[in-house]
Amino acid sequence: MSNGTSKIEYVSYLEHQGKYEGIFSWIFATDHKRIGLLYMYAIITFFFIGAILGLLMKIELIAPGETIMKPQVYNGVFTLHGILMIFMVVIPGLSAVFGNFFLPILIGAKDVSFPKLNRFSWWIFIAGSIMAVASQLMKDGPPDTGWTFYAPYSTSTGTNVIMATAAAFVLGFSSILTGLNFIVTIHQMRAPGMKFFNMPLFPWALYATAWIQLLATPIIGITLLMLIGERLFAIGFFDPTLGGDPLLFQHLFWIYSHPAVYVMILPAMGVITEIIPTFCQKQIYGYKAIAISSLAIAGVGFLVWGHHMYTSGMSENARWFFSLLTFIVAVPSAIKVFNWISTMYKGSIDVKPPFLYALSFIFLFIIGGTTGLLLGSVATNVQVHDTSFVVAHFHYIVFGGMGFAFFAAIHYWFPKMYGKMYDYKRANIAWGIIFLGFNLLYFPQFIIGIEGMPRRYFDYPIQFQTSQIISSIGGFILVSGLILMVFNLIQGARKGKLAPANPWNGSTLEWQIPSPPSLENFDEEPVIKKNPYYYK
Amino acid sequence: MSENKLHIEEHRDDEASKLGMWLFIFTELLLFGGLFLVYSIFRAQYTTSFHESSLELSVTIGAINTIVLLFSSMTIAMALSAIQKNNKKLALILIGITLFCAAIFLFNKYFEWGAKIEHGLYPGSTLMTLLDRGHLLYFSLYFFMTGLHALHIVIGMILLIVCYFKVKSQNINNQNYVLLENGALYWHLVDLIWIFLFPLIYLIT
Amino acid sequence: MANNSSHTTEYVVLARVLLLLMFLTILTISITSYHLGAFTVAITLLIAGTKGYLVLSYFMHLKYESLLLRILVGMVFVLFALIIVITFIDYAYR
Amino acid sequence: MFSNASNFVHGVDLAFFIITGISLFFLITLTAMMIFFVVKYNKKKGIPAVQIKNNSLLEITWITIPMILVLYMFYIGWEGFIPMRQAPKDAMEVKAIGQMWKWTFEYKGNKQSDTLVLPIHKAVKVNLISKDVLHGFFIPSFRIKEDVVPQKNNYSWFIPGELGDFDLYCTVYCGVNHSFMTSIVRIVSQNDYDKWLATLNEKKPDIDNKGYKVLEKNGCFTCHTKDGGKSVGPSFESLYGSTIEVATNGTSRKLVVDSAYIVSSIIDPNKDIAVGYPQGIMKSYKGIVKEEEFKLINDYLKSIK
Ligand code: HEA
Ligand code: HEA
Ligand code: HEC
Ligand code: CUA
Ligand SMILES: [Cu+2]
Repeated sequence: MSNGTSKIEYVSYLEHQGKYEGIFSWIFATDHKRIGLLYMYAIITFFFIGAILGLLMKIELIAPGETIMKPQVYNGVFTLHGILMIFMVVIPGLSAVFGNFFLPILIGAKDVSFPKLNRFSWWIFIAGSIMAVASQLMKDGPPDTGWTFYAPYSTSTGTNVIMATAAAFVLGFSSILTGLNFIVTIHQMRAPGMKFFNMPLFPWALYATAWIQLLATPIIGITLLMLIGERLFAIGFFDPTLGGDPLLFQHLFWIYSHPAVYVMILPAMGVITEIIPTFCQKQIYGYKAIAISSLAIAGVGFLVWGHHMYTSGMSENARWFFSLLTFIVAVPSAIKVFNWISTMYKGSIDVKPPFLYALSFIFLFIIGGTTGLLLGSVATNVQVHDTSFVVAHFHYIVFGGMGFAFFAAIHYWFPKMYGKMYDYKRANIAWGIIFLGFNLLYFPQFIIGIEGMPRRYFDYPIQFQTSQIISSIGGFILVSGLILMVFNLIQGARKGKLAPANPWNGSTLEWQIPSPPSLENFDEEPVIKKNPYYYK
Repeated sequence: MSENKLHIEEHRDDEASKLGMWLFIFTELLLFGGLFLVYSIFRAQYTTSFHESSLELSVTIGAINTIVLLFSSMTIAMALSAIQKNNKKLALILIGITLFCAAIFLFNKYFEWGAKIEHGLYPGSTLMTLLDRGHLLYFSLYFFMTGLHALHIVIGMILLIVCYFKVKSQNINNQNYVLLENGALYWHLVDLIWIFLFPLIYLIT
Repeated sequence: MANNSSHTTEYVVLARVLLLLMFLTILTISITSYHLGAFTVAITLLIAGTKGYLVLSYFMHLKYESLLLRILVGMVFVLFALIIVITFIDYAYR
Repeated sequence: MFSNASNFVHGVDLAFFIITGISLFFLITLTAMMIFFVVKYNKKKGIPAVQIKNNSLLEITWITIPMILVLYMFYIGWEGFIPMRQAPKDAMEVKAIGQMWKWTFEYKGNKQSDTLVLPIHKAVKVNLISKDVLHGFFIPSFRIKEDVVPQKNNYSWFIPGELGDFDLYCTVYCGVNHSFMTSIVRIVSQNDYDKWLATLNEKKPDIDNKGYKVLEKNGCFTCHTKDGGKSVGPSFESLYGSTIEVATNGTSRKLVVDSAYIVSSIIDPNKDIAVGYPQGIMKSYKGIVKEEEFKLINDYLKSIK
């Protein structure tokens, strides 16, 4: 697609011909944009599988007793659902897809620092995913430990725990390498003149995230290795009959897994921080506060893991200590919310689909976050720990937060990635259905959770049934909305009308280059404005 | 178009590679960090058993290995200086010595482990399950930590062998030696971890 | 882009550091043969820390690297120390 | 306003109301502001955006106020929790034994029951014991929950304040029948409690049993438990007469445990390997356990089946 009038030949990254052809031009691509898309397709596939599993659970839970599956199957289903969604969807989700695609562009670079390493990360991501799938098919049957792999159940059950943990180990490696790549890229590749404090806020969020990925993931790596060793050789780190300590496993697991929840949410917050100024045509309020709060969340977030263990028999001192820190880590999140809403004040607000998703993100995030406060308080945690209240909390904050941010990001950057535009009206309708279905699906779970419905329950007492039915109906509404949304996007990519370079009148660098971008992103060195969100 | 492609692949930034290596070292430190955490918790719980079991290890072998590793760490640092001073021959010799030391280290480890295995002490053995809990944990940790460390030695050796040949073929020279610098950094990491492993496993009583 | 920023360490410096490290190793071994109780642990760890510091600053050239990198390395160790201390808040009071 | 089911309801529910109240306040105000802004400053009105300078005072306010609120919420939550860890010394002690996938409650004098029956208005301390994996001891109406960890002495305590039946769940995932591991707490008057306790059967202590002594003498209990707990080898509890799967020369088969099998397991343990257990761990006790002792062992094992 050469353009006769311009002097430099412009070829979009989608059509660029490299050394390889056809499908290999993708698998062997080192271009950060192609790798971003590769991650996106893989992750959407996993999301689709995981979501179907979620729906199956909802159908099973429509009535007490056996509805469509046996207890052992149910246990396998929520385990796979958790592993898929956490390790293969939300942890890589925003940073590997949109981070890869837009981080270099946003800081005015041609690519990430180590393109080949980037490609390697994708490969091992796929290898890990294949192992996770293999764990389902192998002889001993799907693992049934829950995504938390708590010992000593995980050291004694007869299912394929080794394969599943090895998969999580490999996926963790991919996550580490992506984080490493991003940190180096942000330090070394910023366009001349771009200081740390005039970087856009999505890269800031990615920077904080990358540090968590880099420093927390090795801990789970070694923990899973120990678990594997324990299963193979009766080593006894965690099995109390061999002198080990199951609580130690929980400590090690959450030392990683709590910071990991911030790996999910920080990039999501970054996306929202990009979208709001664009659709308000207004410079972001409290730039520095938002940037620094990302680092604060990442830093303090390392020290609060014990709030998953209040009832495990931890010492009293540890309980209050972790509770206190948990409450403190909520404050930087609150600051971000306040800044987003202030940015809307006296703006010129254009309610397009990405902005709708961003608004609903804020709403759902507040619900998810404040129910996190209820969980973080020791007294109330005793009541709701390991009940469906927790399930509702993390679906609100993971799906409602990170998931909605992912949808927002797709709708926001879609024209840049594909050079085409989707249908606004259909997108709005899909949003409405999703939002309604989502709340119907998860809100009832807060209520039955407070009343005492434990999580990971195949069967349940009859008094919870009404809420479970409402919740299941919500699940079906949600699905129809998601199908409409995906259909709309696919239609957009195939037949949508051509998108201009800057459809939303955004101010950051990605909107200053053609859609879709060329292989090298920038044909001439980009001009760095002091404030990335400069309007008028 | 082909010019574009070349541009991306030939982009070289030594600062970036070095930073990348350091970040990788951070993850390795925390990987072992997890093990040190487990070690310290169990040691606090089973102090006397840990003390008794550590007596069964030979401090001499441990000390020899420590000295060998420290020495190799110095030689590889010198190799880097030699390359920077454009003294290819000296650099090759120094890398060779480092590799030799690594081999000695593994050789010692082999004997040390071999002796334990001969006594029926290895993960999963009958004897292990009969030990009292503290001893079992101590030896499990011993095998796990030194095993993982030995694995790192092997990886480090592979890296240094690559460096050796690259120095030989002039691919590493006094203008472009970041690979050797990173290989050396990795080797120092292995040494650094041993500096903590040695007293914790062999000495503290 | 050549490596002009890099620092070349003299052989003598490296050799001296090695001597110091050897000395510290022998020191630890001899100290642990006295029974100093809880102090042994503290002292050996202190010595190991010193050795680590030497390796990091001279062998690994940290002394000549940018302030940023040095801060980062410091933070990693601080983070690790915090994790250990916090875990012990649980174990020490159980 | 609060129920009286146990002495903790007040503290926990108070924390619940205060935190939920603060949360709802923020949720409603912030959502209302979002909607208001979207309507008021809509692009359709054609008024261009006004760029606003940062206001440090505002920022400091909205850091400080949440900080204070957060510390207050922490305090309320901790206040509600402290009493849960301070069991009175004279509390009545009951053991709750969790095992895949049922609860057993053991009263003073080795009396056992499947439901937890307790007298009203009397402090009870429940000692939590697990025989295999993690379980969770959860009575929603009483606002108490504590994990049941093998080889670790966790406990929970409360003073029941209302008569009636309350649900008890296992909350920590423990395998296939995790969701069926439920029971009932029945709070009755002191009188009814005493009557009920008198009807409970006592479990005979093993100490006087001859077969038990033989096992004890030979150290069998280092690897086998007598109460269904998991250890190096299979538990002796309900072993006799059960159908088990063993591997003989590498092929697995099912058999019913009888006296002959027990004897062969002692003389030649590696002939039939119980599936799920390692081979070669148990040595042969041929000659060590005397011929005449086999019967004693078998009698004992029958008695605990
Ligand atoms: C994206 C992922 C994500 C995020 C960001 C969070 C954020 C938070 N989480 Fe959540 N959490 C999970 C994912 C996440 N969580 C998951 C997956 C689990 C379950 C794991 C499992 O067991 O399987 C879990 C479980 C979990 C528990 C353990 C529950 C249990 O098992 O007993 C706790 C307890 O403290 C907790 C607390 C919090 C808190 C306090 C925050 C805070 O960071 C929230 C901060 C946000 C806000 C506070 C809202 C915005 C602020 C305002 C609107 C202003 C008003 C607020 C104030 C005045 C402070 N979470
Ligand atoms: C990203 C994280 C994520 C997401 C998005 C979801 C999404 C869903 N989850 Fe869940 N969930 C977890 C993470 C997530 N989950 C985790 C970590 C656990 C804990 C596991 C454990 O206990 O170990 C859990 C547990 C969990 C439980 C509790 C199990 C129990 O404790 O007994 C339930 C029960 O209802 C549930 C249901 C659902 C449902 C109905 C959805 C729905 O939202 C899904 C609805 C969406 C769809 C069905 C989409 C379908 C889409 C299409 C058809 C179009 C796509 C097409 C193309 C791409 C071409 N999940
Ligand atoms: C070192 C640990 C150990 C000791 C001590 C030990 N056993 Fe065992 N035992 C095992 C193991 C492991 C198995 C399972 C493997 C097998 O079937 O051989 C087993 C199996 C058995 C079985 C068969 C149970 C089944 O389910 O198949 C019996 C009966 C038995 N032991 C009795 C005894 C008696 C009686 C003693 C003492 C005189 C004893 N054991 C001492 C480890 C031990
Ligand atoms: Cu027992 Cu769940
Ligand atoms: Cu958490």
